[in-house]
Amino acid sequence: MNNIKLTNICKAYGETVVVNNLNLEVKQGERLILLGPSGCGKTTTLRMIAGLESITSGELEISGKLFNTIPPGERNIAMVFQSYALFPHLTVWENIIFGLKIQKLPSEEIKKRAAKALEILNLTGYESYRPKELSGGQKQRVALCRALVKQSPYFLLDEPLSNLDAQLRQQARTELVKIHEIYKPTMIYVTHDQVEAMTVAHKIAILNKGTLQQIGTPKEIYNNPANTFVAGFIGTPPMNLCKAHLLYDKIFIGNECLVLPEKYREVVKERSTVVVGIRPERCTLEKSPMVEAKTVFVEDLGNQRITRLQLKTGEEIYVSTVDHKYSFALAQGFSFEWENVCFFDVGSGKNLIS
Amino acid sequence: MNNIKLTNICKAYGETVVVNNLNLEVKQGERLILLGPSGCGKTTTLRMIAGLESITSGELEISGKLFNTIPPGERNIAMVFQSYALFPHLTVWENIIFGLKIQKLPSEEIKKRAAKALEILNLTGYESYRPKELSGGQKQRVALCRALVKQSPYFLLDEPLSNLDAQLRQQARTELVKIHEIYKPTMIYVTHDQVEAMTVAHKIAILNKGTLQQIGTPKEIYNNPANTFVAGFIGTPPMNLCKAHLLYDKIFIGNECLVLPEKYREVVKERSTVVVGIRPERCTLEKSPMVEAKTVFVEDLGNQRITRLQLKTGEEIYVSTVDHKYSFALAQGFSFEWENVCFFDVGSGKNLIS
Amino acid sequence: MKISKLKNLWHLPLLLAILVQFWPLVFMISTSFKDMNQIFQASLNPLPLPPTLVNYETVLNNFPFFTFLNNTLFIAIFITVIKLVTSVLAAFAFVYYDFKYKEVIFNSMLLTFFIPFTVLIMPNYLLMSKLGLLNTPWGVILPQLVDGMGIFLMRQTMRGIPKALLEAAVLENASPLQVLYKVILPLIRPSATAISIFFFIDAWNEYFWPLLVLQDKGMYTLPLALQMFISAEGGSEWGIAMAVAMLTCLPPLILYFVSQRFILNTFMQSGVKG
Amino acid sequence: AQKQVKSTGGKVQIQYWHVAAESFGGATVKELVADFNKSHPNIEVVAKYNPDMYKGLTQNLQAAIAAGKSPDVVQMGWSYLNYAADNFKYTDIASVIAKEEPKDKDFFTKNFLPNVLALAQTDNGKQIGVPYSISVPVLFINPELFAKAGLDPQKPPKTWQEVAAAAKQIKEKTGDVGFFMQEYADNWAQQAIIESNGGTMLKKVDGKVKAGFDTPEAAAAYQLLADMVENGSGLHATNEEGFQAFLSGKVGMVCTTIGKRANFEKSAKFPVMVARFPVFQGKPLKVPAGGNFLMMFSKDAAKQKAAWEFIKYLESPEAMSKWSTGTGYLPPIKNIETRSTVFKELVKNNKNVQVALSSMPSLVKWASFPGTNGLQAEQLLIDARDIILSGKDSAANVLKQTADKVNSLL
Amino acid sequence: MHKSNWQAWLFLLPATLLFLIFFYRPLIENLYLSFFQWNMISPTMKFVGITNYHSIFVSAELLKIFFNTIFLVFILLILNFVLPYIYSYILGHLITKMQSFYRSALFLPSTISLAVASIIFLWFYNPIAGPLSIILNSIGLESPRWFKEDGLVIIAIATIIAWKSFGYNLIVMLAAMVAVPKELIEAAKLENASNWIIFKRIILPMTSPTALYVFTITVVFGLQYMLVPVNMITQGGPNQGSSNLVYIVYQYAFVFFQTGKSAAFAVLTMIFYVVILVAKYKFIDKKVHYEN
Ligand SMILES: Nc1ncnc2c1ncn2[C@@H]1O[C@H](COP(=O)(O)OP(=O)(O)OP(=O)(O)O)[C@@H](O)[C@H]1O
Ligand SMILES: Nc1ncnc2c1ncn2[C@@H]1O[C@H](COP(=O)(O)OP(=O)(O)OP(=O)(O)O)[C@@H](O)[C@H]1O
Ligand SMILES: [Mg+2]
Ligand SMILES: [Mg+2]
Repeated sequence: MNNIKLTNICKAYGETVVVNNLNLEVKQGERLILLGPSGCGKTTTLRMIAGLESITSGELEISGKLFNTIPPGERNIAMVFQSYALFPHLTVWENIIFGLKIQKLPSEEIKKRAAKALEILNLTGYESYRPKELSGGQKQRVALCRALVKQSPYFLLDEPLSNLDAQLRQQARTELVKIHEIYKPTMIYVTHDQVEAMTVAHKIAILNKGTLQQIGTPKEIYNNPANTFVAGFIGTPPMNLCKAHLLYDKIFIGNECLVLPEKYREVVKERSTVVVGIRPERCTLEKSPMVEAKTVFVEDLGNQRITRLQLKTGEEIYVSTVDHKYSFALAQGFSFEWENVCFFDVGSGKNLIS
Repeated sequence: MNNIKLTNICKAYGETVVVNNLNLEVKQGERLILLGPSGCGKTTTLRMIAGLESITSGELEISGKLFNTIPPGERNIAMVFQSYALFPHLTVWENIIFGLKIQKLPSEEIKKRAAKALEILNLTGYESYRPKELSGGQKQRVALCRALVKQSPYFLLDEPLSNLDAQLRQQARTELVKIHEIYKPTMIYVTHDQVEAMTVAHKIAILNKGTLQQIGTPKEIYNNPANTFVAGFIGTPPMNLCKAHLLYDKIFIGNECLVLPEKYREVVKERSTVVVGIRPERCTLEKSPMVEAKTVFVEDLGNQRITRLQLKTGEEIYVSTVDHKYSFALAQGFSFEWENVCFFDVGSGKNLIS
Repeated sequence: MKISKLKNLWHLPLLLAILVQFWPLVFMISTSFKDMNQIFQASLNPLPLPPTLVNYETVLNNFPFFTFLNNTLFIAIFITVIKLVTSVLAAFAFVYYDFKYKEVIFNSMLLTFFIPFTVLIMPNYLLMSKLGLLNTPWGVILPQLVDGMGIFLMRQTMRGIPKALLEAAVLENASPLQVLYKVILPLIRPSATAISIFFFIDAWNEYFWPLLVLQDKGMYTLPLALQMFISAEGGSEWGIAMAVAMLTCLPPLILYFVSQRFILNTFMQSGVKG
Repeated sequence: AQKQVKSTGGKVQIQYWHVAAESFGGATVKELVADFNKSHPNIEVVAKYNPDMYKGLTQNLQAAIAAGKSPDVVQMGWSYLNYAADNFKYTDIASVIAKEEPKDKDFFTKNFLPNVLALAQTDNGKQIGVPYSISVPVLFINPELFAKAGLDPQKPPKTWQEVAAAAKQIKEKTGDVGFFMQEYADNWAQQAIIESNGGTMLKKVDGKVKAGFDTPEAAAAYQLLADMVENGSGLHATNEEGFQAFLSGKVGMVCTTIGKRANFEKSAKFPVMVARFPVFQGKPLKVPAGGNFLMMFSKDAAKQKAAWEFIKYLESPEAMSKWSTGTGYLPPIKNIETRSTVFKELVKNNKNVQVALSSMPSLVKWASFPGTNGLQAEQLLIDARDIILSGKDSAANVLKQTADKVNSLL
Repeated sequence: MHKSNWQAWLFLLPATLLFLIFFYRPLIENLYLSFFQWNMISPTMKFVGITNYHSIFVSAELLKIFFNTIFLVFILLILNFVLPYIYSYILGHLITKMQSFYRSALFLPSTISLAVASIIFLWFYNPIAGPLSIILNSIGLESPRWFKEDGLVIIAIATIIAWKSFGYNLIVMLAAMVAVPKELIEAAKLENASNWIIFKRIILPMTSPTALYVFTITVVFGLQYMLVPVNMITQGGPNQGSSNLVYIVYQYAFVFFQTGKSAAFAVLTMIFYVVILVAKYKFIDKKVHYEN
């Protein structure tokens, strides 16, 4: 049962609390992605798990044992650093076997493991290169290799792909998933790239300012964000959020009076205002739309068009369309289906449905 | 006639040729975007135009005059650097008027221009801030401001938005276009962000290894890439490229025998093989498809799904779909329309249609 | 990370080093406040009991202390200023321009830093003597007006300025001098200050060359004045010597205390490599 | 400032170079010069201190002469006599007297004992300067340590054998060191002990100067010192260290110049006593003169005359007494006790000075190594001292080897 | 960047002139003077060919001086190279508190005049009355005669120099130590590497360029600084015991007034340095890990 469990973990530097009461469990073989804006405490959380940072309070259990004070070297955790942390003065081979040699494994075993890992990661032939002679993608693979050979049941990765360019990144993340499928370690993966999060994760945990916002499958998070923060954080362009007034069975979005279906009236209850959220790609541009709006600006990204609309209230709405499907030039506003709409509390930002 | 014209421009550092025989013209008031992978010579080209780098051979004409040897200070070119290059020891105001003071303009004039520019860029009130007290977006606007006050007819920008995060970036590029519309300078803009290129440019010039690959409007470039390099470079995921064999009126894509419409048979002529290119979003997943293929992997990006298919030949094809439109689980392959297909020469990679 | 008690053991060697490094200073301070008798009675006891100012009084009343001070100040300040100017100008040339043999010239300047000064003293002494500059401050000053290390440190500091800043200035039609004045100098001010302070301290402490060049007591610098009290024919005056030593060390010490953060950071950041 | 001899307003300006540090006669020089300038309105003496003693002064003089800016009157160290005679274009004082002031023609004979006058003569008898300051080596004693060791400080050792015995006793009784002989970068004190044992420093063979110290007498004298160091009763250290130790009350006897008297009396916490330089049983006392003589380097007649006036003034009994009081040097001129009341007082009140004065008749010349390599030769003998005292080899061997080396240099 | 050669030279002019006059000219002049016999004052110089070199090479002095130089360099390397190396590791990686205090305090002696230091240490080493001897006596040891014994005198002199330059070397080393990315050390810690292994396998190779620099300045500065204490305390004694290639140049020039031999020694010293520098480039640089 190689799981990692965080219970009420807090981390404070002096007065500033960086991680606040974090509860998290990663099951054996699962890929958990930590996602969040810069400075939200992702790296800190990872480092606490690795033992590189002390835990202020709370309990860290690994495989059911309390790990709070075990020194990092004895945790048997493999970690890939954001900067790769390759030893610049060692060759690829020496980098990979660094830890194994310290463990004093028999040299046969070392060779076997390293050769295998190099093969999997397509690095055979590069053994005697030094890190500075490698491209970014290769460096990243060497760092992975070093983690792999440990055959550790826990894998921590801190933005392992952030230094790669778009093309390489896509390749690398596919590879990463492939490797995970082979070894099935318990994996925590830090990133602030959404595409990465959506494609790699079994589960995503979204942090903001040290506090857990939501944890769930990519689909849950995308379709059912727990609060406005998550809604605004996930998706490019992000979910459109606008205030709506409620009166009996009517809802006013952008001064447009719509009938709120019975089902959702139960959700919003007695509230007089609510924040509604609609993903840009769930909106359609129409000649006779549900909500009238003025087209302000159209950006053509080639495979997709982003249309910025201005409601009568002045609020702006992005609508994303795949260009060869709609004739948007004549659009007078946008429509949507109620089932694609999220409702958030105005004060707390909480999703009222989930 | 404030145009910029490059004729057979070459730049070599010692033996290595960095820019190779570049021909380019930017008309007055036009926005040209230089796009290309890292190290392809974009910055070098810009710097040669600005006079910060010597020109090895070829002719640089600005407003019809040969400018090869004019010192940079006398070219009256405004440039915004990737890193903004704001003077950290000067306030926003001092930064903006730095050049005007060196030009010894009357102080009335300086004040007028700077105040105007500050207003346009929404920086009024920040005059006495120092760069380190500004956010990334503000810094970028100050850098623009400094370029604006010069009232120079030429604007060079080197990845001006690359340091901003995704959200700010979108804002900034809209702003940039707005300002350009006001002053209408002749503008060359370097980036390697495709979205930026597609949205900002009047014309895009794509470079690779110092050689111009294609120059044209965003639409031309997206729909009609001049060669396989451009096809593979533009779009995420990029255009699918696969080899196809030709026999009489038949074309074999992934071992599937299709009939090539007459119109395109003229294009491919006597060739026995050709590279066909289809954009992922122009493919559709079908139960009874034109080309049979196995679904290998599905990535859900939330607003879009990327399905990786494997053809019988082993080649891989990406299909991008907006998830709520298709039931892809049952897909047996993909279909497309011939008018969305590009044909490239196998040897040279040239687009056979354009 | 687990912070073990063992970790604190590493402070022991450091404290020992502090003790060794500070002992001479403590000795100097305490001796300067002792009278002749105390000095020879209790050299281990750092506390002058009772402290006496007699040594300082002797120094200030019977010796042209302020002449020494002025001489030292004049020489040190002059050297500092000119050295700063030569270093800044040369470093600027290396940073701003691209010219043939740049690295060769730079290395040949840096190399001088490795030439032991003694190897040069005789020819330089003869030159000073030919120029009639012996026994003048100029004789002391001239050979110290340039410094390979200074140029190296300045260049290193200037390299820290993003090239784009200089180019931005050039695009605004700024002349090289304007670039130096308006962009580089304001930006390197903290480091340049630190480097100058170090120049100053070095020039202030210089002993050997002034010893050869200066003969007239009226010309003496403070470090030289020191040896008037030690190994003199009449015997050494330890208390007075230590008082003079104290007064000699005081200005550099004060400067160091005021600016230690700059100085240390400059050396830490210079990224020196062999 | 290096104002060169300028005649300002009819005044003749002359430069006087001395080695009197502030702590050792510097004030007296000032006083003397001021006094002279006041009483000689047409002459202005500018005094200049030269650090690093006679070596420093010689260096400076070299440079000044090279630059054509020689001073007028100079305090020259005795050991630099030959070097100065060979290398410097000095002014012959006798001929100046003959030319400018014939009335002073018997100045030398009237004022100096012949053995004192001879100190400032080269080997071929040429008088190159006027004796000015005399110091003699003496034995400083710490009476408290003597008493503690059961010795009588009132009966200081008279012979070197007694010194060695006393030192040993001090070491054994108190654990402190018994004896230290100065270790300056010269051989002055060592010469005294060698010559007191009947040895010589230099000898003349066929008109050429040769090392004379490779004799059994010299070796025996040196060995006596080395033995003391060897058995722990003697100290071998740098000068400063030796004196520090003595002043801290940790050394019983220090053999050094009488010039240290004032400083020692002031710094030590015990009443410092002075004894005469010891002798070897049955052999006469010979002490080399330390200190300096005055040389003249003036070129033009007016300045030569002024310089001579100044020298005459410095050698006058009154000036001499002041100088002696300020420094601790012994005055070289005859019958000073009767010619100056000041000096009479000094002698009466300080027994230590009296003791020192009593060795004046035994003064001999400070050996000076000739030739371009002279200074280097002297260094060899200094090195030899270090080797002998550190007990690496016997004195006889070392002196022999050194003599060979010195002879090859001379 | 900018090609105007003449402008660059204008900026370089003051420094270049001064370097030529006060650094490169003397080197040449030394070579010239080394073929003459002269005493600095006599109006005539006697050309003697290579006699000066010859007499240096046949004298026993050269060997001793050479050995002294090597020994001094050796001690200095321990005190000013190895020790700062270890201390900078402790300071940079093993302790977490009071770093800046130690840094500032240990650097402080570098601002003190060597003349002052020499005088203080002269007292410190006094074999009878000095603090060191009192301490040694109190534990029943007798203080050696620091400045009067071959070997010991070099150690004593070296400590004075070490006192002065330890701090500077420490700071330079420390800069390199803290420049080793923290993540590399953490990566090693995750592999269960001990402090010793981290030092040996990561810190040592990664700080080697700076170490080489400190190595060089230890030698160069050491021999330069040595002049003051030797001149003030031992004058090269006992029996040339504290003399060395650098001091001898001074001694012949300004004590013995033999410019020819002094110049010859100066030339030899420069050759010695060149040999060291060449050796450095040939043998040591290869083993050093350079980032760029
Ligand atoms: N040693 C420290 N002392 C004080 N604050 C710290 C320290 N280390 C990190 N922090 C703060 O803790 C917060 C969380 O840092 P952390 O590195 O975990 O962020 P992150 O989520 O990894 O961000 P990024 O995406 O930029 O890497 C930040 O605000 C940071 O400033
Ligand atoms: N001074 C130089 N000497 C040699 N080669 C150089 C020099 N400057 C640039 N290059 C090379 O010229 C090529 C083009 O560089 P350039 O900076 O123009 O690329 P770029 O297109 O701006 O790339 P990026 O998107 O990474 O900024 C690169 O391969 C680079 O290595
Ligand atoms: Mg992080
Ligand atoms: Mg670029």
